[in-house]
Amino acid sequence: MEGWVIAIIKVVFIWAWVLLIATVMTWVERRGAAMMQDRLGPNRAGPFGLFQPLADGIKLFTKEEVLPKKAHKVLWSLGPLLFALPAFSAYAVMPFGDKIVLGGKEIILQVSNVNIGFLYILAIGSLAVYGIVLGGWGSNNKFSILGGLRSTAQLISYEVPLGLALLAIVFVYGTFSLRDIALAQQGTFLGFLPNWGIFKQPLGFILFMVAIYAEANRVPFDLPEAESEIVAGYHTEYGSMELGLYLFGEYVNLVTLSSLIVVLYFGAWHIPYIDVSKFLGPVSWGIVSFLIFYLKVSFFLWLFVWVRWTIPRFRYDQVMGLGWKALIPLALFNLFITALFIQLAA
Amino acid sequence: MDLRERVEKCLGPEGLMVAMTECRGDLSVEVPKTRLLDVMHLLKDTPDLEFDFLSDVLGVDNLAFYEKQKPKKKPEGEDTEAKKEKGPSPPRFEVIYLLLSLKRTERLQVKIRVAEDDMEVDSVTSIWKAANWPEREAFDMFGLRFKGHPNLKRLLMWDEFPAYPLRKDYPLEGRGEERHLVYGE
Amino acid sequence: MNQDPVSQNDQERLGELVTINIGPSHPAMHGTLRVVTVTDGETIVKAEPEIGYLHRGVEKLGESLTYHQFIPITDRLNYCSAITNNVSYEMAVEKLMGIEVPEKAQLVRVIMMELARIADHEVCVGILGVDLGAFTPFFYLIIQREEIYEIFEWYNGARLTNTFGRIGGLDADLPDDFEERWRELKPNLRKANEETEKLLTHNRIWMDRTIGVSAFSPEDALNWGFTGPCLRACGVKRDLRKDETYCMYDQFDFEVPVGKNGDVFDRYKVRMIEMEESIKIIDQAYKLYKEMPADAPLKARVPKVIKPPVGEVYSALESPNGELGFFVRSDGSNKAYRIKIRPPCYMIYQAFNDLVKGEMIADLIACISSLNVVAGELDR
Amino acid sequence: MAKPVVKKEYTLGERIYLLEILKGMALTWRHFVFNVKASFRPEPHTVPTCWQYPEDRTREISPIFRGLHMLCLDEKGREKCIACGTCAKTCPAHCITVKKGKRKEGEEDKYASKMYCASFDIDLLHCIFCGFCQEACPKEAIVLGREFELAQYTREECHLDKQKLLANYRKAKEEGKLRPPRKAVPVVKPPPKPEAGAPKTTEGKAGKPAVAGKAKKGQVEVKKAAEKAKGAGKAESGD
Repeated sequence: MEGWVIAIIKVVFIWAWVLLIATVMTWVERRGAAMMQDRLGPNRAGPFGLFQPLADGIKLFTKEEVLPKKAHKVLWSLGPLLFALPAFSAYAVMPFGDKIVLGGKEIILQVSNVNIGFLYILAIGSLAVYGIVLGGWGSNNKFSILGGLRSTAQLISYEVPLGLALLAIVFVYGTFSLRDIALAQQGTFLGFLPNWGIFKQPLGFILFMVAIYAEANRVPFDLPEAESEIVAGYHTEYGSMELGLYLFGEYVNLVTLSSLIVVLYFGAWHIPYIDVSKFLGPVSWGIVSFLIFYLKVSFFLWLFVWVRWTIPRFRYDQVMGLGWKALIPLALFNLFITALFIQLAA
Repeated sequence: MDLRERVEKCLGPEGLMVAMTECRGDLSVEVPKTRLLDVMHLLKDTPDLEFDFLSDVLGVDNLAFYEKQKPKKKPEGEDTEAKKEKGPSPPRFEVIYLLLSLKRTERLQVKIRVAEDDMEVDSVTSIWKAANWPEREAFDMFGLRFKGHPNLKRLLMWDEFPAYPLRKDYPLEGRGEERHLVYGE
Repeated sequence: MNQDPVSQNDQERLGELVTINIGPSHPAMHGTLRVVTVTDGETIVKAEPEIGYLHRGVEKLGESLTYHQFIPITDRLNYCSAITNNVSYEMAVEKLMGIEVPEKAQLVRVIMMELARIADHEVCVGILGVDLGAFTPFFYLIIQREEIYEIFEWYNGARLTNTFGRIGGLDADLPDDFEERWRELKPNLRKANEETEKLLTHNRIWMDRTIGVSAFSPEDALNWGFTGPCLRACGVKRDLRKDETYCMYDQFDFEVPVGKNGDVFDRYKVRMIEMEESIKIIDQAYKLYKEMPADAPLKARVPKVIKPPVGEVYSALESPNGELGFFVRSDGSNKAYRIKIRPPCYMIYQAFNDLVKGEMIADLIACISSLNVVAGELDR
Repeated sequence: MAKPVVKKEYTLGERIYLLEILKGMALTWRHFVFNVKASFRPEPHTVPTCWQYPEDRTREISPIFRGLHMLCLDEKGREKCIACGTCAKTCPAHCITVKKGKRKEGEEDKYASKMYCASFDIDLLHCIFCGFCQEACPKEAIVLGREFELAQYTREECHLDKQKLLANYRKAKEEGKLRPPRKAVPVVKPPPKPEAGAPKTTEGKAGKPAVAGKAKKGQVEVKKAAEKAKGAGKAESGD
């Protein structure tokens, strides 16, 4: 019984937390972009425009829902849901801190520590493509279907290098459990480097980064919604909260993927060279580990914004070319090297 | 040899020149409508001239011009003289081709006159693709028909537009054609 | 345009080809352009531009307005560089009347036109970036354009629709603070251009997106009536400022950049270099201007009511987009008998099908931005 | 029809995407830091390029800005306009209508000259703000002011009548935003006085066939010689 309550509390808490980050991200995105572009950005709603996401949300909720005349009703409404749901569900296996001791009970800061966390994330992450392609198809709009098709091709192509890069990580840590991987990154590696995934898998890290940019449909891989080419891609016809779900799902996706990077490559809640947990009590360490984790996550979130406002976007065939001709061979090479090293070390 | 003489030398012997005028250094040569393509080929290929670049094609409606040119005023252009030669009903329209020789950076206006009852003009799109839209526009605005044009549709006005707006008898305010547009499927 | 309607229709019926209507309201269609594209997947089989959505009958208007009254209308042609339009029209009427514009006025015209050219190129390059997904350079450039507009505003009170100059000369001298403003602006302009280059030129994504896209051969370009940066990008060194010099352009020392492939990258690069050259021209022109006495005339003696003699002239100048010509015919009254505008992008845009055939949809967008098609000028 | 492209050689730095992307990111980062710092500067003008417009009205509008029209009064508070109708004639958009009125006895303190405008209407919805009216006005009576917030809710509000025009003037005067007097542009001197004061510019050159030597007295303001020039124009159009 108690376990249930704790699980539900954890779910609600992390759900609200991710929502909050995603909300703030919309603000960060716009203000950050503005600051890079010598502008001010939204600064009217609340201090520094911090309530802007709230205002946007209210606007989206109160807007009229328009169903295009010849749209496929079921698929049309299914699209945004299928897009937003996987983004949230992927967080179920994501560790977001070490552990906290409350009332003598040790609580792991992770909704559920399944030992196939890895596969779960890959599986759920791939589901998001359904939302996009169904939305694009259901809209009965040529731009939407183009966006949907682009997205499908892109997501499927980039699943491969993503999976291969992850596979190398699995080789290194020998586990599918995200929490175990996170815990394994404590201490140092080769005596002087922090024992982080990035130092064990530098090439894998780059491949992984590129692949998740493509997975998240972010610049330079934002072809599915390239507004100057195909208007808004798969969500051209959407309005109201259905559009909101798409936009929001994207940011939740960003949070998920950033968390994944941190867990896999950036030592989760560990600080290099120092074992902070030794200086802190069990409660405060739980909180601190949580904060450290999200500090790292926020850096990667910021990186998404930063990259987006710096570079142009690829063309469709170039994305495919990069994926199949560069990333997949590199990922295979990386896998090979990793396996070789492991074999040699063993 | 200045341009005037060269053009005369090129077109004169073949009887391809009806008149030649000059206004502020802009040479303009009038040629018979029926042999427009010959003239253009000549102008383009004669080594002395090499008018290889078509700047623009435009139509002019002379309706109001003829009405206005009262004989008491001494006209300076040959426009009216040409008209007198042709008798009482001069051709209403003109098509003017603005040519340019890239090598010599010389410009020449080639002019043909088109009567209202015979609006067919040879298209020069076979020589210069640049004439594509300008000719379409002349068709759109004046109703000049260009023979051999690959896609002679209205360009600026909508396809069902009933009139030719740049003609002088078309009112500036329009005739309210847009009211008859039918929207929808 | 494309001459195989039968086979295409068949294919379309079979569902192999898709017709996509891009525009007239589409994020990348500047103003109100419309391209009806037939695509095979993402590859363009045919792209037929439809124009006329911004047709305002400027030429017809010109026949009902006096010569001076038409100047503000020319502002509305290429609204990115209204001053060039004004000057082009004024030069046509001046040629028709045989007026010689005082040198100092010509210098002011050069300065203003080059500023307008920079503004125009900045918009073009910026928009090209935006259409290819790089937003940030657009802002760096547009901020500098704003400063240029500031100069325009202090010159004669308007930012966009300048109504610059009058037939026979100018309506105002350069403002006193021009020198100061220009001195401030110049390094900023250069910096903005430099930053744009830094963000784009050597970025492989940008290079992949632009190099070889909608390349055009010089022969084709000339046959289609290309002028301006788009022609120079094809490798034809032709600039009316050099070839048919006007407004004392022969006295300035500047380079005419040419490209090789006539692709989007070359057009972008040509525009970037031209901005730099324009800065040089302005410097030189201002130096000459400074050497003129303060009370040197800025306007030729022009009758209040302009009634050119019967005749017709064509006068063209190098606008930011290419050869912008005005054909003016006078019947001796105070209104033009016929005004025909030769907008540069009109000629360039008609070759659009040839430019983008076989490329992808994303390239179509890049191409249309790099041609700098301005709807106001195109549809008149 | 695209011709084969001259292949551009990519350098190694260009070929691996990351180097240039990192350079670009460094650039945007510099802008970011600069602007974040700048946005903490004291109000009202924080980031250099952004004006918080409705609150921050410190941006200087050019004194010769072509904004909302006004009808000027002279220094004695009398209306300058003489209802000559030149502005209405010059207007390319035909948005001005002027009706004449004749000054009666005892109205000398109201109107500067014998004729005055009984009504003066400007349709702002037609106006294109070219400034030709103020340029044509012989008395500098109609002037485009610095007011640029012209949005209204109804069409009627966009119609300026004489009272509104005068009110605009009074408001501008109160705020000290009157337009400075026009500076006449120096015109080429007539040929009869060959290169008198004008130094080595070429403006005195002969060879202006259209502009025959109708002398305006020295350096006249264009508008003041309106009538004369009109006559001249008529005469010239003969050739």
